[in-house]
Amino acid sequence: MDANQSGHFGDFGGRYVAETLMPVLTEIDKAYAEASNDPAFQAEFADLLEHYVGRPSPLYFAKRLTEAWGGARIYLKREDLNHTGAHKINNTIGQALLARRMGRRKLMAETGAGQHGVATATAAALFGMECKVYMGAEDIVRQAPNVRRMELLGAQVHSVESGTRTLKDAMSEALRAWVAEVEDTFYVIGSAAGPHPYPTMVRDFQRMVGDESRRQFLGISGGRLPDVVLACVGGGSNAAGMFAAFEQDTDVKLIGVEAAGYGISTGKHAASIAGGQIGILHGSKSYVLQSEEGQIQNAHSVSAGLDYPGVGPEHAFWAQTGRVAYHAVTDEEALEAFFTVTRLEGIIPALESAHAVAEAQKLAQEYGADKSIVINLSGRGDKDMETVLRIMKERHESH
Amino acid sequence: MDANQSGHFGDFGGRYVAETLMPVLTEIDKAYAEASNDPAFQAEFADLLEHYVGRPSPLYFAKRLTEAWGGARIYLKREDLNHTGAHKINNTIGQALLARRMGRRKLMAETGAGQHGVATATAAALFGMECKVYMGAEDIVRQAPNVRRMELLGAQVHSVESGTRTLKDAMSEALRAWVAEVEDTFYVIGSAAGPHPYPTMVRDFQRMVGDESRRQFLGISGGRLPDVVLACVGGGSNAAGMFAAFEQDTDVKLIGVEAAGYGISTGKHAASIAGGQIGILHGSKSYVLQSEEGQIQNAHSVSAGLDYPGVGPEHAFWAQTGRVAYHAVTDEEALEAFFTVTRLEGIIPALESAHAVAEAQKLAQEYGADKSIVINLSGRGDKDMETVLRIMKERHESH
Amino acid sequence: MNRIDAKWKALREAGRKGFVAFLTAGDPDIKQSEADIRLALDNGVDILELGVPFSDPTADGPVIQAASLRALESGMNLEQVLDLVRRIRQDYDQPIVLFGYVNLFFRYGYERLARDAAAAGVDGILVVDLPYEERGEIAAALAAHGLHRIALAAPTTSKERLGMILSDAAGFVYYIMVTGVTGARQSVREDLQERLAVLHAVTDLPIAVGFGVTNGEQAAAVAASADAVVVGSALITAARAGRLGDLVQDIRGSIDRAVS
Amino acid sequence: MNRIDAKWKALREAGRKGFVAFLTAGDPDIKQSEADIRLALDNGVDILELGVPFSDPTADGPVIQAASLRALESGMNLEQVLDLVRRIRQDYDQPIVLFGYVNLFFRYGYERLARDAAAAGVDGILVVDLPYEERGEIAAALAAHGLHRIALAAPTTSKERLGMILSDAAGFVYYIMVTGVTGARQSVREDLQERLAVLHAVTDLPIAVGFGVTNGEQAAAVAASADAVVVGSALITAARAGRLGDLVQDIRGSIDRAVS
Ligand SMILES: Cc1ncc(COP(=O)(O)O)c(C=O)c1O
Ligand SMILES: Cc1ncc(COP(=O)(O)O)c(C=O)c1O
Repeated sequence: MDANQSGHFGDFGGRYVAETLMPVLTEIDKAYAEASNDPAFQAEFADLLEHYVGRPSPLYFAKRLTEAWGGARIYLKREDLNHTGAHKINNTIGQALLARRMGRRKLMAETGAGQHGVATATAAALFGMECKVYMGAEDIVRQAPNVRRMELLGAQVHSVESGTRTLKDAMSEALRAWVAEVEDTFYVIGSAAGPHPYPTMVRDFQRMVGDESRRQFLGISGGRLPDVVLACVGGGSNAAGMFAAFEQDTDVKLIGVEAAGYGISTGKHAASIAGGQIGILHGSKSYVLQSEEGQIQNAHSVSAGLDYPGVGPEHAFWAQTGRVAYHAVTDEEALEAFFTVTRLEGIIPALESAHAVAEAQKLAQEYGADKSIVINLSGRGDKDMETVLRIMKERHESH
Repeated sequence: MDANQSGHFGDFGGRYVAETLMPVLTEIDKAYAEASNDPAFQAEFADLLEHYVGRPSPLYFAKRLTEAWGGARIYLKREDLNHTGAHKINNTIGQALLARRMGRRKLMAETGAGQHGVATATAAALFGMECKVYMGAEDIVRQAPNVRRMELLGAQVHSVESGTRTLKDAMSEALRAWVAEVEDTFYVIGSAAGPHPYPTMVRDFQRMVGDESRRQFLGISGGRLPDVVLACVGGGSNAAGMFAAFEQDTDVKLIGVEAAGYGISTGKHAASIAGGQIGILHGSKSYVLQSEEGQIQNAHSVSAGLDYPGVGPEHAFWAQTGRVAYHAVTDEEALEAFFTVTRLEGIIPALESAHAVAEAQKLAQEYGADKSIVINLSGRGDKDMETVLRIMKERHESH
Repeated sequence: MNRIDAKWKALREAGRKGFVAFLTAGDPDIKQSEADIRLALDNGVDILELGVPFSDPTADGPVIQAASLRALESGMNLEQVLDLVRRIRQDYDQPIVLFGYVNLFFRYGYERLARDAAAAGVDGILVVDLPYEERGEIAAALAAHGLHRIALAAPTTSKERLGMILSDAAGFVYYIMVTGVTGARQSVREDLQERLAVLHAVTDLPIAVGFGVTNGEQAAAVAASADAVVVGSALITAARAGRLGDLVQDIRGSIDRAVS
Repeated sequence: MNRIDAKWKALREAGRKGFVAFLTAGDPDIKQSEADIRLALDNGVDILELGVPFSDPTADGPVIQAASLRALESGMNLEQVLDLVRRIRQDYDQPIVLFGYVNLFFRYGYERLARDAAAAGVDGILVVDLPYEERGEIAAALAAHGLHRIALAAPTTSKERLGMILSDAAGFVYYIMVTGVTGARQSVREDLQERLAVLHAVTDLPIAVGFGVTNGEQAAAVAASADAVVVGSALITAARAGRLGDLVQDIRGSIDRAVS
């Protein structure tokens, strides 16, 4: 469903920001509404998606995963093949086009895994704009190759030393910085989170992921829809783009997969819906990891892109209405899935995407071979190789 | 043109290998001829190219490069968007399918930049085969991320310590190893080099690059062909795939770009056609960097994938007949082009591909805005970031 | 009459400009925080803005971020902030405004908050990340308990928008002088007077100006056109350096001299 | 009569099996290399296979790779190999076969090579990477100067193919006992006799068997079914360790005992 005019999805969403930012949010809202209805804007976006990003990305039948799991047919939506290696670029191209339309020549962004930072730096280079990226100091270490990529692309990467030094703090710092530069800078938010109109806009700029998958699956299956569609949920952009296209197909089961870290019961996780409560973070009301008193808690996930204590408001709404089921997968399970996809399919998945794969593996056996599961492979795992190898080495040494 | 039955392109090509390998080459030749004519084989190949590799790759109009160079319209064939990040995967999928058809369950490969090694390891994972990759010890350092990728994909990487410890020695070592395991192992050669039928087979398995580009350009331009088509030439596979499709279009100027390293006159380069002589290396007759007496000389290029003292025999033939012009570009120029594409288009190109870009830049101004140049962007440069940053740092320190 | 309104009336009658002091409750710990507050109120502060420490203060610069962190680490929470207000209220009658982020108030419950805050002696609440459009969340509860909802206005706020957001504001308007987070700045913006003229054209409420005021000199410059000067980060820095009393006196004096 | 043919005739008449020694020309330098060759020829070697050092010996294992490298580093080239042959030829009449990679011969020029080699006293040439299909390159030139083109046969070569590739071979057939590069192996393949029977069925040429023979024991095993035993890497290793004479004698003795 669409957010109402004030940006609410049922009880969730909204614009919880300081007054300084309200005018720009209103301006973006208006500009985005106009752009959405402007065929020239849509045509330029579509052209870049096709020729620059490389869309449509394939829907790939994963024969060996299917055989290995011995149940439902497994399909992978190959967002890993996009330019810069993840779904994030879809959205940054969209927002950069909007920024240009609004006369802004500077972009800024927060980033966790670095994928959104790279995607924003890329869009900035493509449009000849300046770019600043805020990234937690911890993530700068975890995702070193992406930092180098951003720098080569000409972006300034600001190391954020506050709080947990991960995505949450990067986003807080980005909001602070935006307040100071709001007049000439467009803040490119990387997930379906943040104040209205971002959750709507980001979902829309990711919606082709679901639209393509739906069309591709109908084509492959001779007119049937998949039985289950799975996507990992950090802030929720890849999942929102996927789910939006299937929302009305009530026979299609939609499953969002959060990061359970060391396990929900340990408190060290990043599953805001499965393990959080309603609250307000970074401009919108949704599920948030927080103390009883409302202090935001640290998230934990092996995957930097999911390591965030909030989730986009539309997911909160979908969770509340039951349209989407939200499950959570541990670090351990995700790592296992990372190796499974790599070894069986020759595709190194992002650790974020590996969460969705791990959940699919659990489901596959419950379903017969006449059922089909579509997994959004939101990105490639090149950025995660250091992390995975470090963990493997640590395990090896502790044995 | 096609090689004759004994695998010669005019004076070049052939099968200069020890007797032990002749039977398998004959077997491959026969199996490949059958597969080429088998619609089921071609259909499976096409299906994997579409759904697994992500083909067709886009032909992208590079607006900002075009503007910056102020001449011909520049188009980039986006092989960087392929699964695993370069054109190499096209060929390894083709050869792995052939290996499976021939009943071989083990693959082996040589690799320089690591792209071919990754692509072979990927195909091996996809088909559930074993995989060994021979890689020069020097290249293992230069292209560390690709080594990690191969290992994650389950391949064994053998460090080659002999000679220059780069691609040439990796290929020599691979040939030695193949002799010992020829009965159950298929040697996946990564370029349009080696003994017949490899140069032909690899070219054919890369030909879709040119076919797609041709079709895409005709579509964009309303029926015209590009004026110039450029590709970098290491062993020559991406260039052969590109040129084969345009060979008969005699109005289209074809330019192969070799690596001039520190400059042809310094002797430290990898431009076999521009700076070598006819000779026989790794199973075929072609241009080779060698001493007067025929000892193979060390190549030098900043780009590991071009750092090879030979070139595929069909290129030698094209050079001799004049159908293709071969130019050479220095390390310095390629690095410059690397930054240009990164900063202006938000695309980090492989250092190999950057050679083709550098040559295009020289040409662009000679041509008016009514002319078009297609550059094969054979791969992405993530693998090269360490190298580029190291060089930048060294320069910085020496100032 | 709400203590805030009474204070403005008194200031107006005395021909004086107001001094609003921001301090983070519980920084660096509850005891010292209470002592700092008393010191400030004893030295001429007109209105106390008491920051409720939050883990993710997205509108605050480094000084207040650090203060929040210290306060949280010393165990501060909203209930204790209200206890602190209760103790202060026994000895002082300056208006007290709670300044905080919406999530803490949301989790506490708006109705419960309004009731407990009013009972403790709070006079108004400024929710930094609850703009006009979202005020429905909390407005009724505050009004029911006689608390003013203090509105923020920024340099980015258009005249049209000012009209809207101030239409149901009460107590005073907090004008953010800079586009940026809280924290010390080098100088006072030059067009302040024009900006305030626009504000005065749409509202009769007194206008307090803050974000960036560091010392007496700047305070005087602001006081020349505003109804009150808000000082925050600079006071916190001074407090931690043991110079709070001096700075409060300096600013108080400067403000008073500016209008005499 | 070509010295090679004469040698086989003599061996046959004496009821003996041949000993073919491979040494890399110029390893570790020209002087020592010549001394090694003389030592080998003095101690019962029947045919000398002289390796022309090449930068990229793709059919050779580590020992011969290293020998080639040492030879190249000492400045060896094809002209000097021929000089070396010329000097040896003054004192010895054992057949000498040049063993090398095609690029060196190609660059030298096939006609020039055949002429110079014949003049220096070479009797045959084995081009390791010039299979039957490419023999046209060099065959006529060698024939014109009375040099034998020695053919290789491998375990992977089918009977049918053997017929083809041996149809115009001369001198002898070099049967590669292992699928693999040159170098020492642990044992002699068990089915050698059967393999050689296939060869004998298609050719009347004598068969020399090599690749992997390390010591007298293995040489004897090979000599039991082959016409001659080729030893290479093991001799080079022994030469560099100062044990060349001993190993040559050991192998010679073993071969002779195997057939007596
Ligand atoms: C590959 C990939 N997938 C998923 C995510 C999670 O973000 P979202 O939930 O917005 O899709 C990220 C974030 O960086 C990512 O890089
Ligand atoms: C991206 C890329 N381009 C080009 C090459 C050169 O190979 P070829 O000349 O066979 O296309 C390589 C080799 O590794 C490569 O990785």
